[in-house]
Amino acid sequence: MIRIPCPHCGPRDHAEFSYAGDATKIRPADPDAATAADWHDYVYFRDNPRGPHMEYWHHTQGCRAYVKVLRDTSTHEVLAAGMPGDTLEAGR
Amino acid sequence: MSESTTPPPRRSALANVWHPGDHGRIGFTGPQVTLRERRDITAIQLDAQRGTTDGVGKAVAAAFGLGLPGPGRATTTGDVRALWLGPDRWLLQTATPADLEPRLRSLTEGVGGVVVDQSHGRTILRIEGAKARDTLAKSTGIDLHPRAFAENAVAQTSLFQLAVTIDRRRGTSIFDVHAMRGFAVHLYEALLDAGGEYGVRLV
Amino acid sequence: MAEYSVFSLIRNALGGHKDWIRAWRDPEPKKHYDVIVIGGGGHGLATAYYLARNHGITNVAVLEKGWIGGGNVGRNTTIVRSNYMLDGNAHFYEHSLKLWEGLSRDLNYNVMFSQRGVLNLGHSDGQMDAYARRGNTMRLNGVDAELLDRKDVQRLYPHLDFSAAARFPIYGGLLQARGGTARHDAVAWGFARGADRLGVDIIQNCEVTGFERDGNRVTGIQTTRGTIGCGRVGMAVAGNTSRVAAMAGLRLPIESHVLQAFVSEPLKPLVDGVITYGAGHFYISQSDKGGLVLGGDLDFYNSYAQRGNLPTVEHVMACGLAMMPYLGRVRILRGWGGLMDMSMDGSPIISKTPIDNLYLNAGWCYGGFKATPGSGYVFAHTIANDTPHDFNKAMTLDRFATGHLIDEGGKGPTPKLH
Amino acid sequence: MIFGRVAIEQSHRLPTGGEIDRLAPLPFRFDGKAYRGYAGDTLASALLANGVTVVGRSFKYHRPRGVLSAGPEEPNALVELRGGGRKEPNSRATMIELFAGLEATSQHRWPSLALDIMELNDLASRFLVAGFYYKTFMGFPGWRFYEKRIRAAAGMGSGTVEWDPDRYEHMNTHCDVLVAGGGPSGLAAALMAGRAGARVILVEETDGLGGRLRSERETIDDKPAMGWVAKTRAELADMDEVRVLTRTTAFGCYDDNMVGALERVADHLAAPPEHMARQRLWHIRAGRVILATGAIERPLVFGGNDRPGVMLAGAVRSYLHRFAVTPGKRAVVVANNDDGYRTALDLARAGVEVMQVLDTRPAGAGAWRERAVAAGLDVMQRAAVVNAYGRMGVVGCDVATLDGHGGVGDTRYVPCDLIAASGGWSPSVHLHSHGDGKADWDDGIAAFVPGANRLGHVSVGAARGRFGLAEALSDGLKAGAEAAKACGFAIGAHPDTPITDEIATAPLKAIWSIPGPTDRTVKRFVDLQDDVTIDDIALAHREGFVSVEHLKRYTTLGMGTDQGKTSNITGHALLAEARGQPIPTVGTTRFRPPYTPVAMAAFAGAERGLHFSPVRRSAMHDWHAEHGAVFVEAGAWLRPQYYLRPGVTKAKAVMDRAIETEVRAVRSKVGLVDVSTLGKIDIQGPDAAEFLNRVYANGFKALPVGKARYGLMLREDGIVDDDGTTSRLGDTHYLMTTTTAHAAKVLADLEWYLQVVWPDLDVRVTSVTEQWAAMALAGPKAREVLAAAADHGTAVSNDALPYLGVINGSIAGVPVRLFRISFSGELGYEVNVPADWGTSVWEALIAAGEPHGITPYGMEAMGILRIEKGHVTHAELDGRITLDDVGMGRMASSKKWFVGRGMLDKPAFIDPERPKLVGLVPVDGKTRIPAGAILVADPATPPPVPKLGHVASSAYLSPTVGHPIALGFLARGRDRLGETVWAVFPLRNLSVQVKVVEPCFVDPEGSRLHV
Ligand SMILES: Cc1cc2nc3c(=O)[nH]c(=O)nc-3n(C[C@H](O)[C@H](O)[C@H](O)COP(=O)(O)OP(=O)(O)OC[C@H]3O[C@@H](n4cnc5c(N)ncnc54)[C@H](O)[C@@H]3O)c2cc1C
Ligand SMILES: NC(=O)c1ccc[n+]([C@@H]2O[C@H](COP(=O)([O-])OP(=O)(O)OC[C@H]3O[C@@H](n4cnc5c(N)ncnc54)[C@H](O)[C@@H]3O)[C@@H](O)[C@H]2O)c1
Ligand SMILES: Cc1cc2nc3c(=O)[nH]c(=O)nc-3n(C[C@H](O)[C@H](O)[C@H](O)COP(=O)(O)O)c2cc1C
Ligand SMILES: [Zn+2]
Repeated sequence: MIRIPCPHCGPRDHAEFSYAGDATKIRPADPDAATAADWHDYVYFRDNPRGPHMEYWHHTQGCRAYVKVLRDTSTHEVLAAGMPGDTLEAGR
Repeated sequence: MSESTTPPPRRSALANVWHPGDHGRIGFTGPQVTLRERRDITAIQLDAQRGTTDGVGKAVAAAFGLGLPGPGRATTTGDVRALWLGPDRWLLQTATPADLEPRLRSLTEGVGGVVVDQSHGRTILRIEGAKARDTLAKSTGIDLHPRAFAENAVAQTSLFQLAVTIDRRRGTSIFDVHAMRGFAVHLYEALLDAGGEYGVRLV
Repeated sequence: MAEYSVFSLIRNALGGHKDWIRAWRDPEPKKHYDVIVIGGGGHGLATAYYLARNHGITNVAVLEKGWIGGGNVGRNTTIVRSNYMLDGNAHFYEHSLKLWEGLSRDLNYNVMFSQRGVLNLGHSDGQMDAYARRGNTMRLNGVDAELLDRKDVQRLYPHLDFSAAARFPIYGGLLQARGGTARHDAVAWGFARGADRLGVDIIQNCEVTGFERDGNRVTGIQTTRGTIGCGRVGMAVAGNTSRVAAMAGLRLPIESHVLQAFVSEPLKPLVDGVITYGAGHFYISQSDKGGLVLGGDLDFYNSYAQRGNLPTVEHVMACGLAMMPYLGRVRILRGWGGLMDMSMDGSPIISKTPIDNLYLNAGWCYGGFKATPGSGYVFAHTIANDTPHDFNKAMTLDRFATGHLIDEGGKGPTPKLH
Repeated sequence: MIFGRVAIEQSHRLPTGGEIDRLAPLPFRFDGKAYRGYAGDTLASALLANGVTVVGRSFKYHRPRGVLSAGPEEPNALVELRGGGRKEPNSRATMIELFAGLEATSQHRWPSLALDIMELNDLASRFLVAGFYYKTFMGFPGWRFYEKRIRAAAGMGSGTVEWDPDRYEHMNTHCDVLVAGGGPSGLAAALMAGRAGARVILVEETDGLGGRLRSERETIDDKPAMGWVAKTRAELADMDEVRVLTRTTAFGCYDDNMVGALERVADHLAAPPEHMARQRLWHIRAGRVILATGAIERPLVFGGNDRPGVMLAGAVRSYLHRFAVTPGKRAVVVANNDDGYRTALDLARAGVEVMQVLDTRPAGAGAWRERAVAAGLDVMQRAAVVNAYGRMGVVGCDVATLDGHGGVGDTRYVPCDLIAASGGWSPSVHLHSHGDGKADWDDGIAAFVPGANRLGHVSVGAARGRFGLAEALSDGLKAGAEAAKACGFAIGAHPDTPITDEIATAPLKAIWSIPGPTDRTVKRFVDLQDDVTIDDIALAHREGFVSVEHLKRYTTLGMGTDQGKTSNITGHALLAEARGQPIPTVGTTRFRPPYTPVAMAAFAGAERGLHFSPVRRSAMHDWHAEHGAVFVEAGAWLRPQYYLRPGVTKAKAVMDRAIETEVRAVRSKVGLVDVSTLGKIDIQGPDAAEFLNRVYANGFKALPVGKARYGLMLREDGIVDDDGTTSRLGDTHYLMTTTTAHAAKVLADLEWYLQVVWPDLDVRVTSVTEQWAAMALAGPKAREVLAAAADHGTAVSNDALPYLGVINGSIAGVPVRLFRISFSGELGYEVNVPADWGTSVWEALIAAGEPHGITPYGMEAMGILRIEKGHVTHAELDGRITLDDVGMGRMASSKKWFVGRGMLDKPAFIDPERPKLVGLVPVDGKTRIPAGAILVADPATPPPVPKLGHVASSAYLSPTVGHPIALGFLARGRDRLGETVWAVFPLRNLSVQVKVVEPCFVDPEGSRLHV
C-alpha cells in the first residue's frame, strides 16, 4: 500500500484516493490563444517518466482534496506531497 | 390542497432491518459491542468561501461559543458539535433539531459561508464497547489507536467500501460512524458481520 | 525431418539428449543491421521472424535489455481472442487469431494454442445489449461469436454463482469459441528460435540507451553493448515505450501502469475455458500445469515497478469469488506485475513516426499477447514497405490529432480506464 | 487400555519428550485408514509416528514421496485435507496441525497411493525431459487432443465445486515495529522494542514461539532454551502495546511497510466456531520491519535422493525433539556442514541406530566432528551417499568416498530406512526481496543473504545468515532497540546477550551435486515437487536457457507449491557450474508474494456474496418492496424495474404487461417514479454561474433564479460525458443533477476544475444526492395530483410553476423543492424531499393520485417513455458520441469556451459520414428491432459486411404508437429520413427491415409539456 501524505488528513492508504494522473500537464489557460496542437498535447500526451513523477491524487474517500504528489514510478516511493498549487521537491 | 403543517416523524434508512437485541457470539461477559443509530440529528455542512475562513470561524464562535476545529478534529459546545470534514469545510451537528440551518445561514451570510443541509443525507451509527475499535479495524485503514486517534479525532476515510466519517467521541471506545444514507443497510450488515465474533447488542 | 518432432524426441531420448542444439544462438552484435528491432518480447521477436520469413530481410537484430520473454509476453494471463467491435481493431485481431491457429506448425514449436473458448459474462440488460452489438459486429466481420442466455451459461459452467446471493446476477454472455490460451513463454521462445533459424541475431542483455541521428534519420543505436548501425528501426518495448521513445525525442499518448496477475497452486482440471466477469475486472483460465491463472484491473497509478499492491490483489480475488464461489479455498501461489503501455484510446499504435526510419509498435494495454503474431506480421510489413498493412492502417499515431480514435470502451483519454 | 494401544500403534513415537500432549490422543484418517496422534502433532509427525512413509506422489513422474521437511518448505507431503466445501488440495502435511477427526487423502495418484498407474511416466522419463512438450504434439489430431490428456495428468490435488461455508475477514493495524518470525532473534527484537514502549506486533507462522529452538536442544543462561522462550512470551504478553500472533504468516511485503499476514484462526480445529473467521488477513502498517524469518535447510543432490525416508537433517531433529518421533530405526546421515554431526548425535541419543555419518567436506578437525567420534559414531569424511534404494521407502544406500574431482571411490551398501541430509541453510530472504531488497551472495554459508533494502527492513538472526543462537539473540536485541529508537522511543539499558552453550561450527563446504552412478535410470533431483533433475538443468543449459529465469520457466524449477524453497539455490548453482560462472553472476530468480500460498477467500475477506460490493437503497425502497417492485441494479442503486400486482409471478409476458400498464398510465393519467438515484450537486459561490458556463457546453449564464435548464457536459476530448438539468435556486446557488451512473465522476470532475484548473473561481460543490429523495410525477393529471397533495401555500398552477420553473413548497408538512421538468414528455414535476421524509411525501402523492388512477412506474417504463421521446441515455451516450451525433450540436454555445470545445473541429468529428441519431420503425409494423442489432444496407452481403450503424435502444412495443420503435445511429442518418435499411442480428439469425424516422415518436412539438 502506498501511503500518501494528504496535506489535510495526514498519511493515508492510496486506496482511499483516486489517481488523477500527470500533474505536469497544464491546461491551456487562455482558450482563445490555444491552438489545436496545444489542446492535443494537453489531452493526449504524457511524459510518463520512470523515476520521479508529478501527479495528482484525489482524496475521494477522505477530504476530497486533490493532492499533488511527487512519486518515484520505479519504486512507488512518495518523495513529496502538497497542494495543487505547490511546487514540490523531493524530500519535502 | 392538504392541510398538514408539521412534518411527520423522520424515517430511518434502517427502519426495516433494525432488530434490537443481541447478535452473534455472546460470551460470558455479554456483547462486547453496542450499536445504536443516532436519529433525528440535524447536520449542517458549513463551507468557507475563498479567504473567509476567519470570518466564518468568528461568526460561528460568536454565535455558538464554538471554535471551528482544525484538520482531523472535532469540537463541542453544549449541544452543537463541529467536525472537520475537509479544507474549509465543517459539519455542525446537533441532536436538538431547531433552527440550526437558518441560524447558520443568517450568521454567515455576508461573511462568505456556504450552508448545505445534510441532516437527511447521512446515517449515523454509534458503536461502542470493548471491541468497537477492533470491529472498525476490520475494514478501515486508519490508525484508531488512542495514540493516533484520540478523543475528538475525526477522519474521513473508507469503511466497508464506503466513504465515511469516523468521529471518536468521549472515552476511548465510542465512535460515531457517518455514512451515506443509501448505504445504511450495507453498513449495518457489515458491522453486524464484523462484530459477530464479539457479540453485538443493537439498541 | 522437422527439427522438433516426436521422432527427433525419441531419437534424442535414446541418445541421452546430448544432441539438442541451442534454441537460439548467442551472437555478438554485428556492426550494422538492415533492421534493428528493439525489444525481445513477443512482438519484437515476431516482427523479426516475419521480416525474415515474409520479406526476406534477414540481416536483423533483436535487442533485448534482459532475457527474451522477460517482459509482458512472459507475465500475462495468455488470453487470446478476437472479439473486437471497431473496424480499426477487428480485422487486425482476427488476422492475428488466424495466425495463432497455424502457429505451432509454422514455427515448428508447440506454443500450446488451446481454443478452449473465451466467455464474457453479462450482468444487466444494458451489458447484454452491448455484447449483442459486439457479437453481431463480429459475425458481420466473419468472426465467430455466440450470444448465450443465462441457461446456456449455466449449461457450460453450472457452478458459477447462479444463486440469489449473487450480487451481480448472470444474465448471459458472449462466447468466442475460437478464443483460448497459449503457453506464453513458448511463444517468445518459438518466435526466437524461428527467427534465429532464418538468420536473425537475438542479442540479450543489450539495453538500448540512445539513438544516433542524422537529421531525421536514426543511424545507430546506442546500447549497453556498444553502438550498432541500422537501416531501419522498429520499437516494440511495451511498458517501456515512453522511455525508449524519449531517447529519440518522441512524446507519446501513453502511460505505463502496473497490472498484476496470479497463479494458484496446481489443480486437476477445474476450469475448462476462459471466463471473464462482467461486473468487475476479472478473468480466469487454467494452465496446462494446473494452476488457475487469473487477473483483474490495474493498480491505477503510473508504475515501472513490475509489482503491485494488496488492495488490487484483494479486489481481484473478491471478483473471482463473486463469479466462482467454489474457489474460496484455492490458494494463490504467486502474484506478479507487468508494465502496461496504456494508450489514450485503449488501442494499439503500429505506425510510422515523425522520424523517417523509426517505427513504433506500442499501446497494447491489457491485451497485446493475443496480438503477438498479428502485430509482428503487420509491423514487419510496415517496416519492410515503409507503409502500413491494411490491418494496421487505422492504428496510427496521428489518429489522436484527427479524432479517428479506436476507443472500444468509450473511456476517453484516461488510459487507466481502458 | 487406550494408552497402551496408542503406544503400540505409534510405532515410531519416543516414550518421552516433545511438545505433544500425550494425554490428548487424537484419532485421524489418512486415505481412509484410522490412526492416532497427539495434540501438538502435525499430520506429518503423526504419520511418521505411525510409520507411514509414503505420503504423496511427485508432479511429473508420479514417484512415491515421503516427508522431507518439518515446515512450510515441504515439497513432497501434499495431501487433500477435509472434504465437501472445505476440501483443500495441496495441503502440506508438515503444516497441518492435528485435530480430532482430521481426514486427509493422498492426491495426484490413481487408483491409490501405493499403486499409481501414472508411475509409468517414470519409466518414460527419458522422453519427458524438460520442455519435451514444446517439441511435439503439433500435428494431427491437434493440440487440444493431447492437451486434455496432459491436463488430466498434470495438476496436483483436486479442487471442489462446492462452496466454502467458512467466514473470512480482514484486520487492519498499525504498529511501530513489526517482527516477522518468533524464533530467538524475533523474540529478542520484540522484547527490546516492547520494553521501550513501542507498539509491537510479532507474527509467527507456526503454532508456537521458539523457532528452531523447538527443534534443538540448546540452552540459554544454562537452562533449556525453551524456558527462555516461555519467559519471554510471558513478558511480551504483559505488555499492553505488544501483540503476538501465532499461526500467522507474514506472506508479503508491500509498499511503504505494509505487510500482509495471514492468521489461521481456526485451521487447527475441525471447523471454525460460529461467527468466527476461519482465517484473518492482516494489513499491518509498520514504522519499522524486522525480518526474523530464519533459514531453510537444503537437501543434497544424490542418486535417489527423492526416496521416501530421505529427509532434511534439521527436520529429523524437529521430529525427534518437537514431536518425539523417530522417522526411522536405522539412519545414515550425510551433510556438507556440522549439522550432520548434530543430527547423528541426536538420533543416537534417541536410540536410533546410526549406521554411518558422512561428511562431504575434506578431512579436517572440528568440535562437532570430535563429539560425534567421541560418541562412537562411524564417521566418514569426504564421503557421501551416492544412491539410495527403495521404492516405497529407503531400504539402504550406496555410500562412497569422493575424489574431489567429480568421481567417487568404491561404493559400499549400507542398509537403512532413514537418510538425514543437510546441504546447508538458506536464509529466508523472501520478505526482504518482496520489498525491493537485493540479495547478496555469501560464500561462507553458500547462500544469498539480505543486501541493501530501500525500505529499511532489517533482517536478523538466521534470516541474515547468522546461524548461531547467541548471534541470533544479540542481533535481535540490537535490531529491536534500534527500531524502537527510530520510532522515537527511548531505549533503556541494553541487557547482556544471554549466554548459550553452543559448540563452534566448522565452515560449510558447498557441494551442489554428489557424483553418482553413471546408470541413466538413477535420477538426482533438484526440485522434488516438479521433478527437476540435474539432467534437466544440463539440458536447459545446452539448449540456451542459461538465464536463471529461463531455466526456471523451461524446467519449472521452483514453480511448484513450495516455490523452490529447498531447491532454487541448488538449481541456480548447478546452472552457474554449467556456465562456468560464479553464482552471484548467475543470480537468483525473483521472489514474489505470497511467501506461502494464501486462499483466495482470505484475500477477499468479508467482501463476498451480496457484500461483494455495497448496494444503495433509496429512501422509498421499503415502500417499493412492499408494493411488488422487482428491483434491478443501476450504478449500485437498487431501483424498481417494474411493479407486480400481488399474486402475479415474474414471467416475461407479465413483465411486459406490467411495463405496458405503467407506460399507458403515464401517457393517459399519471404515474410516479423514484428518481432519487440521479446525482445532485449543490453548487454555491460568487463564481457559480461562470463555472457552470465553463463546464456545460450550452450557456448557463443567463439562467434566471427559479429556473431549470437541461445541460450537456463534454469530456476534454470533445465527447459527450453527461447530461442533466441544473436549476438556479438563488443568486449564487445552483443545484445540478447528473445521471445515476456518472454522479460520482461528475462531482470529482467539478472538484478537479475548481481545485486544480480554475482555482481562481470561488465556488463550493457538495453532493446532496443522499439528502434529497426525488420522485417524478408525470402525466396529464400530474398537476391535479400535485395540487391535491401540496400543502396550503404551495401553488402549482401553470403561472406559479411554469415549465422549467423551480419553487419551494410543502407536501404533507414536509418542505420540498418542486421542479417542473419532464423526462417522459408529459406534464411533469420532480419533487425533492429531505430523504427521511421521502416515503411520507411519496405516500401523500400516491394518496392524492388515487382518484386519478396514479400508477407507480419503474425503470423499464421510464425507458420506453424516453425512447418514445427520443431522449438519450447512456445506451446512446456510450463514450464515443459527439453533440452533433445526437442532434444537439446547436446547443453548444459558440459564444463561450467550454470544456471539450477545443476538440470539436477534429476531422473525424465533423466527418459527414458519422453515424447520427435516428429513430427506427419496422417496415412491417410489427417486428421488434433488438438493441445491439447492426444497421446494414443489405442483409445478404457475405462477410465482411460494411456497417452503417447500430441500434442503441429499443422498445419492443411502444404502447403509445402501437408498434416497436428504436433509437439507433446511422451513417448520414439525418439525410436518410424515410429511407429503409436493415437491422441485422446474426447472433440470433434475425433481420428486420427498418424505416428511418425522426428520433421522436410522441409529441414532437412538446405541447404536452407546456399545458
Ligand atoms: C498481468 C498481465 C496480463 C495480461 N494478460 C493478457 C491477456 O490475457 N491477453 C492478452 O492478449 N494480453 C495480455 N497482456 C498484455 C500483453 O502481455 C502485452 O500487451 C504484450 O505482451 C506486449 O508485447 P510484448 O510481448 O512485445 O511485450 P514485452 O514482452 O514486454 O516486450 C518488450 C521487451 O522490450 C524490452 N525492452 C524494454 N526497454 C528496452 C530497452 N531500452 N532496450 C532493449 N530492450 C528493451 C523489455 O525488456 C521486454 O522484453 C497482459 C499483460 C500483463 C502484464
Ligand atoms: N544448525 C544451523 O546451522 C542452523 C541454521 C539456521 C538456524 N539455526 C538456529 O536457528 C535459530 C535462529 O534463530 P532465528 O530466530 O533467526 O530463526 P528461527 O528459525 O529460529 O525462527 C524463525 C521463525 O520465523 C518463523 N517464520 C518464518 N517465516 C515466517 C513468515 N513469513 N511469517 C511468520 N513467521 C515466519 C518460523 O516459523 C520460525 O519460527 C538459532 O537457534 C540457530 O541456532 C541453526
Ligand atoms: C500463464 C502463467 C502461468 C504461470 N504459472 C506458474 C506456476 O505454475 N508456478 C509458478 O511458480 N509461477 C507461475 N507463473 C508465474 C511466473 O513464475 C512469474 O511470476 C511470472 O512469469 C512473472 O515473472 P517474475 O515473477 O519473475 O517477475 C505463471 C505465469 C504465467 C504468465
Ligand atoms: Zn485528505
